[in-house]
Amino acid sequence: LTGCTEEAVGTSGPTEAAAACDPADVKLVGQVRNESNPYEAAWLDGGDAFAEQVGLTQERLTYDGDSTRQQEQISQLLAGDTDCLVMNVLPNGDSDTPPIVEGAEGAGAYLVTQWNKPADLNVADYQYWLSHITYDGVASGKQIGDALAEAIGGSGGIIALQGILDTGAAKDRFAGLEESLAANTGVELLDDQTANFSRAEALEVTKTLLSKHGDDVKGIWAANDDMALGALEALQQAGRTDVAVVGIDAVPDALTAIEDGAMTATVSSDGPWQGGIGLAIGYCVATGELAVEDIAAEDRAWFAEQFLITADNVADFTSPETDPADFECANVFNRSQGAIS
Amino acid sequence: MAPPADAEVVTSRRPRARRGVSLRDTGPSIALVVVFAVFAALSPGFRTLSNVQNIMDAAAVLAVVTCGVTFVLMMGSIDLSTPGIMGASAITVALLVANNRNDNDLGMLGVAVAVLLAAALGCLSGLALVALKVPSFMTTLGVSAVGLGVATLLFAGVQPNITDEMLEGWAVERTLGLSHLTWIAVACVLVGWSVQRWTRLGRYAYAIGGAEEVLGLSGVKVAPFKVGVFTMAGAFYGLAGVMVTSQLGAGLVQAGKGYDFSAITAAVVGGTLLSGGRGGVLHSAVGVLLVTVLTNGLVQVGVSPYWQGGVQGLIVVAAVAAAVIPQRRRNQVTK
Amino acid sequence: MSTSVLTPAAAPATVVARPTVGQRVTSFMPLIALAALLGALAIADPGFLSQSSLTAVVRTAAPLVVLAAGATVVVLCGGIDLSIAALCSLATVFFAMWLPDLGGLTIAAVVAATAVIGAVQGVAHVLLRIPSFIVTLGGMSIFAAIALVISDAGPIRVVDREATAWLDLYLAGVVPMAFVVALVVVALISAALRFTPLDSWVRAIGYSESAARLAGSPVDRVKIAAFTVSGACAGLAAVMLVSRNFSGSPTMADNLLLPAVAAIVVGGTAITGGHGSVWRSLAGALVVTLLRVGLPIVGVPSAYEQILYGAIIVAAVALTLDRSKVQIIK
Amino acid sequence: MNLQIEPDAPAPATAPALEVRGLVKHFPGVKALDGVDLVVHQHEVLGLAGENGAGKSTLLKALVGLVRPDAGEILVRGQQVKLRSIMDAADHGIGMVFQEQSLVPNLTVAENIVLGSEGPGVRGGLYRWDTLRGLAQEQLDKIGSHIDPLARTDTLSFADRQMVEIAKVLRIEQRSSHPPVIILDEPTSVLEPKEIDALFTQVRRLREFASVVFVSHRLDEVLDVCDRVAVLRGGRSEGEVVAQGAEPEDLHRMMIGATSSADHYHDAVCERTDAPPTPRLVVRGLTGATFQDVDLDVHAGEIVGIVGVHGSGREDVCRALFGAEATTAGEATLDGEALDLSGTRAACAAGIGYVPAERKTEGMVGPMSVADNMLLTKQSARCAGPLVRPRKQARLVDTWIERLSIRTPHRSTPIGRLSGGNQQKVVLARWLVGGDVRLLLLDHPTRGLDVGARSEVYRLMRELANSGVATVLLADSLEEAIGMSDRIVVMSDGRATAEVAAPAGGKPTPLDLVKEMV
Ligand SMILES: Nc1ncnc2c1ncn2[C@@H]1O[C@H](COP(=O)(O)OP(=O)(O)OP(=O)(O)O)[C@@H](O)[C@H]1O
Ligand SMILES: Nc1ncnc2c1ncn2[C@@H]1O[C@H](COP(=O)(O)OP(=O)(O)OP(=O)(O)O)[C@@H](O)[C@H]1O
Ligand SMILES: O[C@@H]1[C@@H](O)[C@H](O)OC[C@H]1O
Ligand SMILES: [Mg+2]
Ligand SMILES: [Mg+2]
Repeated sequence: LTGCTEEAVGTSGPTEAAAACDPADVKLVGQVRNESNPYEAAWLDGGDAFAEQVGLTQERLTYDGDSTRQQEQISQLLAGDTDCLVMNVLPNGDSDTPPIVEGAEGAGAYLVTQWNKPADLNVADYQYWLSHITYDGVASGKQIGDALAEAIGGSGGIIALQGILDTGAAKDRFAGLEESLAANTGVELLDDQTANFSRAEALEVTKTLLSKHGDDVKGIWAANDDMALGALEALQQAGRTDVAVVGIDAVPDALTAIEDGAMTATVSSDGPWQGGIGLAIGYCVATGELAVEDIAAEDRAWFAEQFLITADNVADFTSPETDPADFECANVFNRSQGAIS
Repeated sequence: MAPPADAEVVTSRRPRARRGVSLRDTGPSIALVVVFAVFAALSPGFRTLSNVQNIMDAAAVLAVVTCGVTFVLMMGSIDLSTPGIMGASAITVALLVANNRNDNDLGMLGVAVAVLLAAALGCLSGLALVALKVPSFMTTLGVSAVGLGVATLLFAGVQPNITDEMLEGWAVERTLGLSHLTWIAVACVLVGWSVQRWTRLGRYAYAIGGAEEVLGLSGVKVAPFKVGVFTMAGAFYGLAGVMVTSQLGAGLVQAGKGYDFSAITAAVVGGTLLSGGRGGVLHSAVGVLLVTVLTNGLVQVGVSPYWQGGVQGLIVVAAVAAAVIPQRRRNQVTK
Repeated sequence: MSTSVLTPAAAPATVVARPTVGQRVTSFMPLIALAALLGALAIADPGFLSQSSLTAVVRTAAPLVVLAAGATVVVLCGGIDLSIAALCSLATVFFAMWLPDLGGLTIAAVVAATAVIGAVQGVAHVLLRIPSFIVTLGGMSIFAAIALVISDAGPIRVVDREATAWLDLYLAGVVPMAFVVALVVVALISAALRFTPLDSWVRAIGYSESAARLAGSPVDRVKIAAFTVSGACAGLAAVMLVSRNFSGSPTMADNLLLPAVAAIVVGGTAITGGHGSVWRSLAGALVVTLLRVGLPIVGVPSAYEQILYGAIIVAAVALTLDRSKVQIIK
Repeated sequence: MNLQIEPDAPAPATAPALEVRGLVKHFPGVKALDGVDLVVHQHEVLGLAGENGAGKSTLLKALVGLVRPDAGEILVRGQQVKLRSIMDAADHGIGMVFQEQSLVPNLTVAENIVLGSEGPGVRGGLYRWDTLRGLAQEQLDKIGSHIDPLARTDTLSFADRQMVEIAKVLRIEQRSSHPPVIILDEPTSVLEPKEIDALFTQVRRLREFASVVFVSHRLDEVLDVCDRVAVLRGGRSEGEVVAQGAEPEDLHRMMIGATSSADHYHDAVCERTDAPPTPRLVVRGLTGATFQDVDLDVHAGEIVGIVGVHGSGREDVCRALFGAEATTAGEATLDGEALDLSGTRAACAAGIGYVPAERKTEGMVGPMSVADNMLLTKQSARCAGPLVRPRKQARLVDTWIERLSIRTPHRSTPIGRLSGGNQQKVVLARWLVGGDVRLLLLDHPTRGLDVGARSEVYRLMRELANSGVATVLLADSLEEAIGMSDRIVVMSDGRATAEVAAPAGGKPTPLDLVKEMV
């Protein structure tokens, strides 16, 4: 085909030559699914807090859980001025990460992704994709599985509420539950259904499963706190007080529930920190304080520190504060629990 | 140019004048009985009393939403504003009754305000339809977006949890084995049915779906009735949003997610035509039960979560097909 | 009574044609709406009007244009196809799964498969006499389930990017090939309607199916064909998405349903059938895309973005719908 | 040529019930009314006659506020009024039965009758069904109808629905304190003789306390029931005649500005030699939901009328032959080949044409152009290969517009904008453009056509028969059936019960047929 070229706009170039940006020229973008759930709203607020710390503002983007819309926003963003662009992105699903990464690489925009990434996509192969951060889903799924097993005295039936089936988070966490079940032989998985990470869906599914299995249900394992909270409502409506519930994310309502004794355990995912840290890493590289080459291989894709939260330690987590020190260029990798295996 | 009055059957000559119940009306009920019987045979858990209660409870919110959407469909319009209106009302009520975000404690008044806000949003769809002459498909889609926007603004990043005893009680307390939410739904169906049968708003909504241009020729101004129907539908969605809040103990922006399509499906499965002029609240109530029994039954018999949606879709199509087959006729218009 | 009425006389009557200016303008309304929106975005953020930015918009719009164009044919027939997005998602999975074996033939195979699936829905609709809304709603959940099962509920990476690389080229350096393909699809559908009796059949069916049938129009076949085209377009849109995302996923296009139908309506096509065109849907798809990507990029906060989106799509339809063609607005 | 026969009745003491002066109305491309004057006296039945498209319906719609005139004035009882809506008109005591039916099909008869003016039937927004039924029953009693007020309207026959329309307009008596003006736009075109009688009795009763404007293309009927007849031509008042002693020919002359033969169908031109020995259409034992065991033979070149009261099943037999109604038993052959009755397409392909009675919903596609409607069946006639050729199409369509004198501004005008008669001509033309139709099934083909258009259609039918087309005719009236048919089949209760020969020169009388029908 005559007249065809590979690139519409070509500004790509290796980083070494790129002059460091004036801190005032850095453009910070945080992108999550929506502002209508507490976890992601807190994430964006964390980003704002970091931006304020460095005298900038964060551009908040949301794509309403719509993969195509996320891609569309990113490519539109990358079609603008990308010289000192820093993006901290929550890809909707694993499959949404590669095009974002390639787009950023092509346009020379600094990118940090969180949560979702195909296992075989290697961050170190890229110049502008600085880091990928996630929590170890298998570990957290297992941790709350174990906590649940303990709460029901090591034996009895449980039901599992899965997340959106085609996300890595849902799958890893369920794999963690399976590991836990293998270890706790007394615990029996009566049923598993998806409630799509949603509080409302979890309510309905739990009600149905409760009436299906009746008193055999001793515990409910939920792949996130939203679903755990939905399950708690279902239990309340069914008049059941003898069922243990666990979730993941440490959203404020879940922490309150743990304090009240209604819920057994959750695992911390620190939204505000996640919202700030991605921007911080990008900012440090963009301003030249940190060079891509200097980021250790194990810091290109890493598990962030997470804690099992139970009634014992819940008080430590009830008012999460982002610590400005966390975002100093020297500290940005401090919470690493090691490279993603 | 309006779709022929009775959009399904074009031949206008029918042998005898008809009153009372026809096969068309009983098809969905038969389907409901059949589906219920099949699940009861397949699953012991399904046929327990507690599960039947569970089904009724699970149907409550959908039933209230469907009450509203039925009137809109009866006019031959469509309503996709449910997610936005429910979201806005859910957040509103959560912020007005006793909650963890502010010191409000308006109780019933808060519920009323949320329902009024929802009615106002519904009214907006209707006004845009009659004033701008924009099809309801678009006005309601637009209003849904507006509602979600309003809800997100009110949400402001912190989940409002309700502590209002009355509202929480609706979901938990039971009378005659059914939760109060379920009784609210029953009341809504009865109110809807009365409106449809005894009031001008209801009968005209039905007539608008039958032959809108004829109403004009009879000197009836349809615009206020159209606006009225969308307003009433909005109020039903608003109440449904309040009910979801009662169930979840929290006001969610996503309180109405998915209710748009499931309510329309329930209404259509029950025998309300998308082209208008047929069906009604009781038909839709049957549709709601059918859809809810399906959802519940598939979980009860343990169909894999991957397949659930697909099997449900298949059964809905089969149920509608089975209901339609006895009335199939030549030169029938199916849109 | 010397000439039989069955042999037409030679002399045709001379009749004057008078297309009014007003009618001309209304048919351009979708373009006017598009220009107005672009203007407003440019005022909000002058940088938005750059060439690279516009290139990105049309590239983004390409799959939506194709999806909407196919579904427009169904809408013109008076039906609706709610399965397009789910079918498109399923097709991305097909593509990713078949590519290693079929190589260059995969695109054709995927489009053919979705065309057949579309046709099956059409057949179910006309034979079982179930409203298209219900058939395709059922189709939507069935395709979603199949996609989840065959993909094992996860994305499938596309390693061999050669098969779709051409879609990522740019004509003359600025026009994305995907958009060129979308334009070709619109032109093809439009030509197939305009220059053949199909146009008159489709509109007759959309306006009055019973009259069309009693005039001996091939109502059932035309409707099945419409669903086939709609299916094929979903397949082609899937290829475009895969070329953009380097993977297939069982939920990839699910959220494109309402935008696609909105594109059709924003273009001014009557949702009740009969009146409209694929060109209108092209303009509509561009409007919807501008709203989806433009509002957040020019810095409208999320909550206000939704409110604006709602207001603008309603206003756009108020502008584009030719009410002389649709007397009763439902 | 402005024939003016002054009424010799004494000048009315009071002002006329209704007066129209210089009314003008433009539609895109048409001047529908071009300075019409009209006077309706109190206590008279005024006929309104005119060709299709003469502007009758437009004038009447202006009188009930549905059409806003561009110029001219309307006076009610001497007072100039502006009628903005149906309700305005009703308040002035003017009500109308429309040419196209205007009932809401999914409401009850009672609701339709009181629609828009429910009065005591609705209190505080709530329906009082008993009162409502009473109100409706009162109206139905006026016209001696036994229709159940609580039946759903769409379960009624066309004729019953027409009776409901009339009952509905009579409600005007309750609404206005003034003597009402009741406008009937072609109310009789689908009624049985018995029902027409009932209607006329009612019209005569109305005259006692009201004025009536009556439109019909059956001029004998007009002269029968009216006191005075005003004639419209091309949107202008052409003059008026006193009904007493006038002949249909007089009216017709004024309508078209020339003389013509009134019994257009009686002197059927028969160029045909003996019918071929084997019939073209052979139907044996055809059975469906509403008809049983029907046998029917139609020869090439023959017109066979089927007569029967409503519910006789004759319409469904026609539809079944066209593949639009299901059959459970029986068979049909066309020129010796078995007919595929499974669908309309097969019927078209076999050379069968069908003109349905319900023009508005089944005969035409209102928003589409005259050309599109005319060529809907014979798409190949506008194409070369698979492609449409605009010029070829234009030539063809214009030829037929001219040949059938279809009054339309342009071939691209939406058919919905044409007058009823002209719409019907387009629908008929649809089957003629291909030149290959072998059997025509005509269900009330002249419904709503003026005398001129009617005789053109008759001429057309005759010519088609002479060129070998076999025709089945469900006529508008017994006279039409007798005049046009070579043979008449009588149906009742879904069975063909008798057959009467009707050759030129040996026509049966209507009485002969009625005897067979009962
Ligand atoms: N005696 C009556 N009392 C109250 N309402 C009546 C009565 N008769 C008829 N109606 C109303 O007239 C309508 C038409 O009656 P019919 O039962 O034939 O219709 P339908 O299609 O069955 O309506 P529905 O949607 O109520 O089932 C009914 O819907 C009803 O509301
Ligand atoms: N809404 C409209 N738009 C455009 N033209 C119209 C409209 N209504 C009527 N006309 C035109 O005005 C003229 C008068 O029509 P009208 O219906 O009044 O005739 P009519 O005398 O009632 O004829 P018929 O006997 O066939 O009913 C016709 O040429 C018709 O095409
Ligand atoms: O709740 C979170 C969910 O919204 C996201 O999709 O994945 C991680 C979860 O913890
Ligand atoms: Mg009924
Ligand atoms: Mg007329």
